[in-house]
Amino acid sequence: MPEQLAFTIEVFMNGLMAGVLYALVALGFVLIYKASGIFNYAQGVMALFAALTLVGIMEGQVPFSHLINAILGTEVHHFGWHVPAFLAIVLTMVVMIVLAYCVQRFVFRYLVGQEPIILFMATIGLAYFLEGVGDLMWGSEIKTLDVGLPQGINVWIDEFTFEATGYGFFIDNLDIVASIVAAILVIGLVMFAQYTKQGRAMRAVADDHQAALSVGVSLNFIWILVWSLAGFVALVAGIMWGAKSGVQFSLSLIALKALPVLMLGGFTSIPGAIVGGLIIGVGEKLFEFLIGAPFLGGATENWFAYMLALVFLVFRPQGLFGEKIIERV
Amino acid sequence: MERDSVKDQADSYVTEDGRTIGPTVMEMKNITLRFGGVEAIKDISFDIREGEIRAIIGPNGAGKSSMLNVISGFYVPQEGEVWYKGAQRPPMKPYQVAQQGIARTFQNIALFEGMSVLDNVMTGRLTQMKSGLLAQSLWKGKAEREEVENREIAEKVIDFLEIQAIRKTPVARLPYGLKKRVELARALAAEPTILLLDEPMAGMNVEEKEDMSRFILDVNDEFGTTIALIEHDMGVVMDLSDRVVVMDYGRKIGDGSPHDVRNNQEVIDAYLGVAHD
Amino acid sequence: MFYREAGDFSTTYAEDQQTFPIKFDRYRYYVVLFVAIFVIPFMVNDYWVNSLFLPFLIYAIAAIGLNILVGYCGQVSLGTGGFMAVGAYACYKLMTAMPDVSMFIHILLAGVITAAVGALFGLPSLRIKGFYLAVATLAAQFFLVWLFNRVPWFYNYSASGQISAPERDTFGILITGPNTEAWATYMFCLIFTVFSALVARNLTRGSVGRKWMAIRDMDIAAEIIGVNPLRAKLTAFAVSSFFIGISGALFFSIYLGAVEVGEAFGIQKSFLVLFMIIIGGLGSIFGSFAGAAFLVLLPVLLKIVGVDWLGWPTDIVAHLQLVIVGGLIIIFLIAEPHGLAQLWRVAKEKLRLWPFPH
Amino acid sequence: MKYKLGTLAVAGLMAASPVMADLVFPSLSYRTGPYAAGGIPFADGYADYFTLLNERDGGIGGETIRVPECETAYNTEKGVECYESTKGEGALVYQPLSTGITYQLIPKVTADDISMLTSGLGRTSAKDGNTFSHVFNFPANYWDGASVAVKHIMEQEGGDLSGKKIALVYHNSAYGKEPIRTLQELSEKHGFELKEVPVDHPGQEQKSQWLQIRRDKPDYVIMYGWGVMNQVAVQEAANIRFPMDKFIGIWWSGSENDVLAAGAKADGYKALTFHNVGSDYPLYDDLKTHVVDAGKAAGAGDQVGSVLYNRGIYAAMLVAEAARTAQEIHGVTDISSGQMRDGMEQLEITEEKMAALGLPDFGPEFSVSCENHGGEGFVAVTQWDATAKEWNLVSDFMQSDQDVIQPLIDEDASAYATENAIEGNC
Repeated sequence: MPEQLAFTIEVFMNGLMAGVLYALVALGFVLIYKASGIFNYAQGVMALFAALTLVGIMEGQVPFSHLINAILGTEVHHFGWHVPAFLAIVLTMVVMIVLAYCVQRFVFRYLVGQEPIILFMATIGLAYFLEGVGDLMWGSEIKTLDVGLPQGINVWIDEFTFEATGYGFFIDNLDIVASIVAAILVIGLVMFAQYTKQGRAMRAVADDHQAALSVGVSLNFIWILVWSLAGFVALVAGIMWGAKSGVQFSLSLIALKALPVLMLGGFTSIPGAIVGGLIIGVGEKLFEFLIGAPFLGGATENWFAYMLALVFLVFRPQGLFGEKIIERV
Repeated sequence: MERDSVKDQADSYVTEDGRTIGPTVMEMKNITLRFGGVEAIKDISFDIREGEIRAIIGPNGAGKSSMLNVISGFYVPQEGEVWYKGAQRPPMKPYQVAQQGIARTFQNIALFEGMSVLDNVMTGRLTQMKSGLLAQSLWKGKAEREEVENREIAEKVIDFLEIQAIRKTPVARLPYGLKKRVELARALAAEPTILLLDEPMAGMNVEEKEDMSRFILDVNDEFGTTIALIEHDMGVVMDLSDRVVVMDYGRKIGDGSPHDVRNNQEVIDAYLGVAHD
Repeated sequence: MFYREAGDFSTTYAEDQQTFPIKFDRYRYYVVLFVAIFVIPFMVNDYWVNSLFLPFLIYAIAAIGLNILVGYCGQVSLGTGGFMAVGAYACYKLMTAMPDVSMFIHILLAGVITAAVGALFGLPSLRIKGFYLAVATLAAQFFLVWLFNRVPWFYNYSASGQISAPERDTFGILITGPNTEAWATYMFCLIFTVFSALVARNLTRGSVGRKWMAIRDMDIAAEIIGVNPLRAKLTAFAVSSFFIGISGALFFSIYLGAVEVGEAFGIQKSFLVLFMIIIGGLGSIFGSFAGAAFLVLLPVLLKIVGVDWLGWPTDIVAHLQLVIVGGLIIIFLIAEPHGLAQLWRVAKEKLRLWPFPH
Repeated sequence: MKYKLGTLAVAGLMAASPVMADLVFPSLSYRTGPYAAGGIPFADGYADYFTLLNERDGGIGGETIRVPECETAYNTEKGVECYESTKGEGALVYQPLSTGITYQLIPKVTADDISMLTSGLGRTSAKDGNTFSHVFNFPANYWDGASVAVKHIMEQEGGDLSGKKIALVYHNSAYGKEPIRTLQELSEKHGFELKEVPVDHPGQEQKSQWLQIRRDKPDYVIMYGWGVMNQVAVQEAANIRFPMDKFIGIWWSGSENDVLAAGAKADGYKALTFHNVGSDYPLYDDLKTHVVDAGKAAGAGDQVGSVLYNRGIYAAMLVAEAARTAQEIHGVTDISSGQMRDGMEQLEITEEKMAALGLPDFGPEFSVSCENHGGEGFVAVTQWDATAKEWNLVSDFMQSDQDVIQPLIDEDASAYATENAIEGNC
C-alpha cells in the first residue's frame, strides 16, 4: 500500500475515534436542549465537576477540606479509605442526580417560559458557580483518574495491519473503549426514550411542552431527568478525557470541542450529534494532515472545525438532519 | 363579468357606487406559484386600479395570502408577470418592492415587539430616510432634520388612527385590536402607493371591526391610497370594496363589483361548499 | 418622589427625541459626566486607573459594540475576542509604522479596519441564524487568533510573537508605555468611551437603529416593510466591530501594553463580553456599562474584601469569587430576567411612585 | 493554614496598613484556572522559604519579610491588577511565573524602579541587562534550555547529530515559540533536521500531532508545553510507544503533575531543570521543623519536595540572597526597591553560599552583572522514575551554546531598545 494512502487511512480512522469523543460531549448539550430549550453552557464544567467528584470519592478525599481546615484550623484531608471504581461511579452519579435536582429546584423552576438567551445566561451563572464549588470541594490541583481503562496503541491492530498492508495502523485502546461506551450510551438512551414510560414522557416534552403537560406529564420531573442524564453523559465524558489528561480545570474546555459538532448536527438531534462528531473529527484531522501541517504551519484543527461547520451551514442552514426551513409570514 | 376584465385598460372607471377610480396601477398576468408539487396559485390574472379598494376573497386555503406575498415580492411565482406603474417588474427582493411604494400588514400581526408604538410607526418611514451612517452617528445635519420631518408624518398617522395615547408604550403590552391598528399605522406611515391588508379584521369583535372599516375607508378617502385587502367577513368586503377578486383552490373564479360577485354561481358554490369534480 | 417626570413637557419633536427626555435623567447624566471629567482625574492613582477604570471603560466600549450586534440587531456573536485582536494588531502595526501620528487617529483607524473585518465575517449571518450564528462566529474567533499567532508580519517578526506597545503620545502627552500619568490614560479612554456611548446612542435612536431592531424582532417583516437585511446586518456587524476594534486597540496599547493574542483575545474574552451584555441588559447602552461594571469591578471588590480585609487565602477567595458571581447571576436573573438595565428601570418606576405603592 | 479564618481576618486588617519596615516580595500566584496545577506548588515553595527565614532567622538581616499573595489565575489582566495593588506596599521584586504577565510588567517595573525575576521564563533577551535594566532571568532562559537539550542529545548520540531528526512539540503561544529560532540555528550548526509541531491551547487533543510524530519517526522529541498539554503529550507519546528517554521536556514540562497521569508508561521521560530535585537537603529539615510542622505552610502543605515546589524555593532563595547582597552593598537593612535592584545585579551564587543555606548543589553557580542579567546558562537533565515516582538528576549542569544564543539575544534586545528608544544603562 502506498505510504501516503496508508497514513491517510490511519488519520481517517483516528479522526473517527476523536469524533466519537466529541460526539460524547455534544450529546450532553443535545439532551438538555431538546427537552427544555436550554443551551447548557455549563456542560463542560459539569464534566469537570463529575470527574473531580469521582476522583474525590475514589481517593476518599474529604470534600471542602481546604475550606474546613482554613476555618476550623484542622488538618483533615482524607478519610483514609479507597472506594472501588464501580462504586465510586455509582456514588458520583448520585451526586449528579442531586445536582440535577438542585439545578431544577433552585434555578430553572423560577425561569420557566423565559427566552432562550435568558436560560442560556442562567447556565453561565451555573458554570461559574459549579466551577467555584468544584474547586472548593476538591481542590484545584491536578488529579490522576484511574478507573482501569486500557490506554495506548492497540497491538493487535498494529500487527494485523502491518501483516496485511505493510504499515501498522495506530488505534488507541482508550478510543476503542470510548467508541464502545458511546455506542452503548446512545443505544441505551434510544432504548430508554423508546421503551420506558419516562422516556416516552421525555420525548413528548421535547415535542410539545403544552401537549405533554395536558396529558399529565410532570415537566419538573422530566427536566430533573434530562439534567441527570446530561450529568451522566458529562461523567462518562469526564472519565474518558480525564483518563487521558488527568482531572483538572482544562477538562471544562472540552465543551468547545462540542460546539462545531452541535452546529453541524443540530442542537436537537442525537444522530446529528454522532454524525456531526464523526465529520468534525475526521475533517479536522484530515485537514491538519493533508493541508494544515504541511502548508499552513499546523495547529489548524481548532479553527478548521468551526470553518467546516460554518461553510456547511451556509449551504445548508438547517444543519445535517434538520428539515428545510420554509419561511412564512 | 367581462365588462371590467383585466384587459380593460381604460384610464378611469366608475364603480357601481358611482365612485370614479383611476387607471391600472398594478397588473398580475397569468401568475402561477408552486410549492414543491402543490400549485398554490394557478394562472391568475387581475389588476388593481389607482385609488380603489380591491378585495381578494375566497375560502381557507384558496391562495389569497400567497397572492399577497407575490405582490409584496416575498414569493417569486414560477410563471407570470407582475406589472407595476406601466412596466414589468423585474424579479426583486421584498425590501425593493417596499421601496417602490407597496406597504402591507400581516394576517398574524408582525409588529416589532421590542419597540414602542412610535418606533414601530417610524419603521414605516424607513424607506424614506436616506441619511448616512456618519451623519446619524453624530445626530447632526440631515440626520437630525430627517428624523424630525419623518416624525411629523408619523405623528400625523398616529393622530389619524387615534393612537396618540399609547405612543410610547411598548408594543408587546398592547391588546390585540390595538396592535392591528398600530400595524396599519406602520404601513400607512410609508405613504404607500398601494396598501396591502391581510385580513385586517381577523379576530376582532363587531365594534373593533367597525372602527377598522372606518379607518380603511378614511385612508382611502383622505389620502387616496389604493388598497388591496384580503378578508373573510363577506359583509365587510361587500361594504368596503370597489371590486372583488374571488379565489378558490388557487384559481380565480370571479372578478368584478361586489354585486356581480355576489351573484356569481361559481362563487356561491365555493362558499356554500358544493363539491368540486 | 425621588424621581419625577411630571412637569416635563416636550414642545418640539426634536426635544422629545433627545437622549434623556426626562430632566432628572439629563441632570444626573451631566453630573456623572462632570465627575468623570473634572473630579476623578484629580483623584486617581495608578492602582485605581489600571485596575479599575481602564478595564471598566474599555470593556464598556466592547460591550456597547457587542450590544449593538446582539442586543439591537439580534445577531448573537462569539467573535468578540477575535475582533478585539484585529483592533489590537491593527493599532500595533499603525503605531509602529507611523510613530508620529496621534494615537487618536491610530485607534480610530484600528476601529475602521476591524469594522471591515467584522463586516466580512458578518456575511454568513444572512443564511445562519440564532445560536448557530453564534457558533459560526467562533470560526472567526479561532481563525483570527490563529492567523495573528501564525503570520510573523503581524507581530513585526519578534522572537516570541508578543506585541508590546512602544511609547506614544498625543498632543504631547504620553498615553502609552510605562511612563504615562494615570490621569492621561484615564482621560484618553474616557474620551473614547463617551464618544462610543454617544455614537451608539445616536445610531440606535435613529433610522439605522430602527432597522437593526426591526431585523432583531422579526426579520421577515422587516424585509417586507423595506429593510434590506444584508445591509442592516452588515452595518450592524461593521459598527459593532468598529467599537470592538477600538476597545481592542485600547486594551492592548493603553491598558496592558503587551499582549499575546491567544491569551488576551481568546475565546474566554468573547464569552466574557457576551456575559457582560446579557447581565447588563440586551439592547441598552446603560446595560453595557452595568454589565462591564459587574464583571470587572465585582471580582476586584470581592478580592479586596476577601484577601485584603479578611486576610483569607487567595485561592479560597478566588473560588468563592466564582461561586458568588455565579450565584449573583442566577439570583439577578430570577429577580429580573432582562438584566441590570431593566432592574434599574423598575427601580426608577418604583422611585417615581414612592412613597405610594402604585 | 492552622489559623482560623476569623483570626486571619484580624491579622489581615492589621496587615492592610502597610508597615514600611518590611521587605515585601509580592507573590503573583495562580492557584486557580487552567494552570493551577503548576502554580500551586511554586507559590507554596516561594512562600514557605520566606516563612522559614522569618521563623528561623527573623527575616533577612533582621528585617521581617512579607509576601503578599495575589491570585492571577495566569490571566494577564488580573496580573496587572495584582501588580498595581501590591506595588504600593513597597514591593521590592516580582516573580510573575507567567510569560504573558512578564511581558506586560517589563516596561512597568522599569518605570517604577522595581526588579522582576523571571527564572527560566519570560523574555529571553531580558538577559541583556543593558537594555532591560530591571528584569533578571538568571540562572537560565528558554534558549539555554533548547541549547542544552540539543547538547544532551548530542552526548547521547556520541557527538554527531548530522542526519538526525528532532521534533519540537510546542505550545502554540509566545512561550512555546521561543526556542524555534535557537533550534533553527542549532540545526544549521549541527546538521540535524528540525520539525516543528505546534499544539493549540489547551492541548487536550493531540492525536494529529502524535500521529505525525509516529509517521515521521524523529530520533528525539523536545517539548515546550505547559498545563494539560504536558500530561496529554506524555500520554500520547507512551501510546505511540515513543521511547521515553528520547523525549525531553523543558523545565515547565517536567513536574510530577506531567507524568503521574500516564503512570508506569512515563518511565524514563526526561526534562530539563536549572535547579536540583528531591527534598534531600538540610534546608528541608528546617522547613519541616519551622514551617510545615508548625502549621505555617502555605496552601495545603502537601507539595514539599515536588519539582515546582523546589523551583519556588529556589526562586525565593535567589531573591533572598539578592536582598542580602543589597543590604551589604548599601549598608542598610531596610532596602528600597532601587537598592534591591543593585543587589540583584551584583548577585553571586556560589556553591559555598548554597551549602551554607542548607541547599548544597541545589543549582548552578553563577554571577550577575550589569550587562548579563541571565547568568551563565547552566542547565541539567532530569529523568522520571515511575516506580519510585521521583525525578532524578541524570546529568551535570552544562552550559548552553553561548556562541549561538548570545547573538540572538543581542539582536532581539537591540530591536527592543530601538523600538522603545532605550539608551542602555551600563
